[in-house]
Amino acid sequence: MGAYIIRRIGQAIIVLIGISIIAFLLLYAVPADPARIIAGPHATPDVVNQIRINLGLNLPIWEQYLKYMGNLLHGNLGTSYIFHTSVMSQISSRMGPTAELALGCWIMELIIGIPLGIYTARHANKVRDVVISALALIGISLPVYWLGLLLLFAFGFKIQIFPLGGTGGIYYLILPSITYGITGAAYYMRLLKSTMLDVMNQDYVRTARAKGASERRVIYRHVLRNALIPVITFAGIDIGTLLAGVVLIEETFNWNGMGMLAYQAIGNQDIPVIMGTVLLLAVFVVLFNLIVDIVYGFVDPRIRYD
Amino acid sequence: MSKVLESTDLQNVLEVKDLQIEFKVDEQYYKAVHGVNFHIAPGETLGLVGESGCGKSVTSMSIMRLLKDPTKVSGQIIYQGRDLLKLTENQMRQVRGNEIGMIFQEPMTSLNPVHKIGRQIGETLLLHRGMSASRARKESIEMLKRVGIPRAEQIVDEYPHQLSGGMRQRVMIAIAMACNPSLLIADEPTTALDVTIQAQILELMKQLAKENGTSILLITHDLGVVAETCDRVAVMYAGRIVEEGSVRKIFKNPQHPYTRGLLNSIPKLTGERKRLEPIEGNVPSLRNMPDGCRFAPRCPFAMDKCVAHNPELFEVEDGHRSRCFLQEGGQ
Amino acid sequence: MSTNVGAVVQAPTKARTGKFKKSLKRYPLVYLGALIIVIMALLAILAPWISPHSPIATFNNALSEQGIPVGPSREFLLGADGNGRDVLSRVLWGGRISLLIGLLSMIINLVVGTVLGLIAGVFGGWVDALVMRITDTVLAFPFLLFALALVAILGSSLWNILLTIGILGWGVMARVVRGQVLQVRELEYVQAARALGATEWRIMFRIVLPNVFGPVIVLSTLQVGANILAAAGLSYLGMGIQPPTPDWGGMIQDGLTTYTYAPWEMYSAGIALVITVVGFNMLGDGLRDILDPQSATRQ
Amino acid sequence: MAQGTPLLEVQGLKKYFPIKRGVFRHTVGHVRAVDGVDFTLRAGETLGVVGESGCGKSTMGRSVLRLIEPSAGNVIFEGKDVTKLSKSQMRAMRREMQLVFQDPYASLNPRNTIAQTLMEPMQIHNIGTRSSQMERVRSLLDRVGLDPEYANRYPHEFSGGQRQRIGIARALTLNPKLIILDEPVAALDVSVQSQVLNLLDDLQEDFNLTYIFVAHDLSVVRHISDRIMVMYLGNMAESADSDELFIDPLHPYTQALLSAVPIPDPDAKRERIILQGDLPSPANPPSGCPFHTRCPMAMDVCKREKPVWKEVKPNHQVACHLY
Repeated sequence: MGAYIIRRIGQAIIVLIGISIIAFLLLYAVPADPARIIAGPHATPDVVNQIRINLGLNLPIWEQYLKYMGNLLHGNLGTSYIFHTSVMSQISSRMGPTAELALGCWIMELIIGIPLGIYTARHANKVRDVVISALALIGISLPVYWLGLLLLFAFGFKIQIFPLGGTGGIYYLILPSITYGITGAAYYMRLLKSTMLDVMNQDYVRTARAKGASERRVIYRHVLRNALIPVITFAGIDIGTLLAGVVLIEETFNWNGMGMLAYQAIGNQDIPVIMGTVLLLAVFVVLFNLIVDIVYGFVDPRIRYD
Repeated sequence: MSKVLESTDLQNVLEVKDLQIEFKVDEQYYKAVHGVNFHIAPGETLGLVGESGCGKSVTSMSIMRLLKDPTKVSGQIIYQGRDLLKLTENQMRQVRGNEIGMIFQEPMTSLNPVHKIGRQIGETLLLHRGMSASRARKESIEMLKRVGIPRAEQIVDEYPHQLSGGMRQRVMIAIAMACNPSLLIADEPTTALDVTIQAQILELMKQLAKENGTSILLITHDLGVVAETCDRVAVMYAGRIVEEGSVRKIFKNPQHPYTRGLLNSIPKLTGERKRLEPIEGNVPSLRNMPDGCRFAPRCPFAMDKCVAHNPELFEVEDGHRSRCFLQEGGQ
Repeated sequence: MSTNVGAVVQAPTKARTGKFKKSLKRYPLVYLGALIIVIMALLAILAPWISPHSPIATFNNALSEQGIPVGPSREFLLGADGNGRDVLSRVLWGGRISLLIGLLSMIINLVVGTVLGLIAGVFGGWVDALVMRITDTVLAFPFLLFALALVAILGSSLWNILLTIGILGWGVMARVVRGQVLQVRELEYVQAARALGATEWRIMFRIVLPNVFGPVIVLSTLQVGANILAAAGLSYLGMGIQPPTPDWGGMIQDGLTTYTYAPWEMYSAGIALVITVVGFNMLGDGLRDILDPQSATRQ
Repeated sequence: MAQGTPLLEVQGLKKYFPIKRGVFRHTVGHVRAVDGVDFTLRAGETLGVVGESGCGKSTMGRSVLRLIEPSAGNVIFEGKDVTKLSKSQMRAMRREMQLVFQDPYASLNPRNTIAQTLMEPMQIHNIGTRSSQMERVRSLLDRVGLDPEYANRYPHEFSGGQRQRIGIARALTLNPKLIILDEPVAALDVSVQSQVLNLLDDLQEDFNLTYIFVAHDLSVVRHISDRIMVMYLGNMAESADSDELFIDPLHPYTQALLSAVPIPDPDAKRERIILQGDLPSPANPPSGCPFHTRCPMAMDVCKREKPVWKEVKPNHQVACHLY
């Protein structure tokens, strides 16, 4: 187990280095001239050149990269071109709201998806299953921002029970979470349904029935306990991707998180901020994948890492 | 304790009457079991033999009412005077695992991988004896010892994947026998095991049944296993019982051409090696069952009336019956 | 009426429609999904001929005196947008962009993912490890954010958008193809081919590729829907197709300004987008039941 | 039966699978699936290999064909050491030695018709034209007892027994001299099993085939084999002529194995030796004699020393300290 974790962490580090290299190459080696952006359109060539030297943009790309990574190891993600403040401090003030939002969305997915998964598995191929599955198909196909706008219009504007957006406590969190929950729950529902149907055909479920266990007991003690294992995996990976895709929902609900920060930075071509948020979000994805792989061994007694 | 008294009665533990089982395939029902009758006396071991697809496993599942919808089961399954097919689901649950225990072919997959061994044995006791968790655990350790598992105190806290196939089948037997059932249904219990392990498991089943006066319904395709463990045998072919009788009579004086064919087609462990005499052809599929005697297309003695009419079970001698026109009118 | 002749003549067609009905009943998702896609594609292809107006022309009579866009009417069937353009025409033309980006970026996903997946699965060893780490890397990128940044920097032309989506979105395809290759190579009939003296190349082309085909088709179909959604997301965030070129994501953003009093632009664009994506998801799910029965239970 | 020059000589065949652990997946041990097997086989002879699951009998069969690369040892086929052949030489050699699988479902490609499946070997080795290949397919089907009209059907249209006939036909296509049969009747019903066994008997006679018949079922092995080798945990336990082995089994394991087989005769009274415990893991085999943990006659020496393979009676070898 120990060796397995170390190996997985090693892989994760390789992936992170890969991400940093690719992101760096694509973002820094671009036609846009950051020095010109910082200096403004009316600056003289001398000023622009001076800025370029100050930022180290005249160095070869690999040296710039090593410098960036060196700083990164000291917790320094550079300075925003536009606001001239440290990228780290900008990101850290946005991390809380994004974590809150992601958590809200994630919980809502589970709250909607898991009961529906159990329900459709128990009533597979009946009319209710077909109807719910059809709705799930539509749920997956909905653009999250569009649904968000519809819900905002309905419950923020027409019937004013929720705020029209903004960052805040639970009250502000409900509508975006429901929105994301509706579009994402279907994945959980389908996954749980299909694994439950799989498990229901297993020999050990027949054994449980042969012991005289009630249908309820069979479902909750025997089927669900096994069927949840892949769902847990998926949930872990999902929270990573959720963090990374949070920009649409933040924009729609005017939620002041990392997605918004990155979005504004992209508009300003503020490359250090873009780089910082992309890297950090990628770290989260990799981290959650890693956690899932490790937790898996505890959830499923059959897994032995050797 | 009253069970012990009952089992001294002459009454049968189980009586299956005119059992019919139909499966739905592509919107159509096909009969997998066609009017099966048999009985098991207290303490008796009945072997139900036949090749794959003959309906023997389905029959055993229908006794426990474990067949899934859409399946039609009709006839009577009378256990200790009650027709199991008429019980409510709740009443049936009181029978399963309590009065009738069951073990299956695949010990590797028949135990729940995420629960500890102790919990899986204890569940039966919890459900039917209302035992507390700690008492159930103690009882589970006792059961593990009874089925010959070494280090029972440790094994009780292990997971199934840590055990070998033979050990898992012992655990399955512990689960099935935990509530001291009067009938044990064993569906190909040793097919997935190696010979030396098979010998251990059969021995264990015989010994436990003897100790508790349990009747056994043994479903198998292996005639050797039947000869060594059963008192009586029913041979099934294509959804029907074609011959039944005591083990001695079936093996020493087989009447039905199918039974004879089966016995002749097995290579022997002793004596001179000679060319095998196989049964020609293949087992008919559910979709196109022959009319009349279902064995007729493969039968070397088939007559005109075999193709047109389905023979009844004719009494050959006391308790020995064969579904073949050759035995019409006895011997 | 001579029943005999009728029966003889009728029989073949009856059998055919019977077969069609049976497969329709067994795979309703495939037929319904394909029907939706065909309709949406036809509408998009025929947009220049069937749309009642130019998608970028502004009409004076489309706005009231206070500048409020008119609602659905005989002239503007789905109403007008805030600039006085015809929503129906813009929805029809917008479909061209969405489908084009969805399909072409899927082809990039498909080619890159399949090639890398095959390389990883076939060669194994360190090649496999390398390719899979690259795949992990691509999958770990915050997809939309990174696409947004790239498009913002490179410029939001149609080609940049579809290249970006294509280049960032092949990870899942590569994983599925690799997994399938590894699984198929262990099958017993592959062993049998080896025992007969078949070369690894022959096994690759005769056995592995046909088996990879099914899951790849399924995934490609689903990917079209996902890519359409991604492209629309970019436009919604203002980094996709630039106005006045009509695009559903852009129309949703655009419709936001008039949403409270003239919601038809947002509804129309959104519904068109949802229907199209539903079509691809339906077809993909349906095809999975037919082509890839094992994973149908898993995903 | 057959007396002549040896067709196949296997010497010191071993297959160790590495067990990889740790951060860098280094090899920490080996599963000794096959741990030194020797035998000689004459043309037209059948060698039966029996043992319980995990004894290495299947791995041994596949190592002989180099479908699994052996870790050590020589496989000399008609004077040529197969283990030393290059990949392309090996592919050519496969015309001479073929394999029949246990599972008649998994070993046929469900996408190919029977004709395609049977033509494949000829295509691989560039034999004949399309029409002569088709001719061969039809005659093969006829030979294994299937209607040649079935050539254009797919595997799922056949029963298990019919599929196994197809598998046998595929192995025969290239006119091999040696066929390794890996549990060829284990998945079949009794009545069909005997049909296939008779077919194998006939084919051997007609084509002078040499068989290695790997199985767990002792009565089947006895029926078909001239010689039998009993394996336990990757090692040879005993080898003798078929009749001799059953009349006078020497190794305690062979004796236990024979006594454990249920006999379809209620009057057959025999003394049954019930072995205690399970098979040890081949990853961590016992010291000395691999069988000593379960052997009813184990002595001290059995724990310390591995018994040598010796001929105790003419043509009857055993690895046991009792002899």
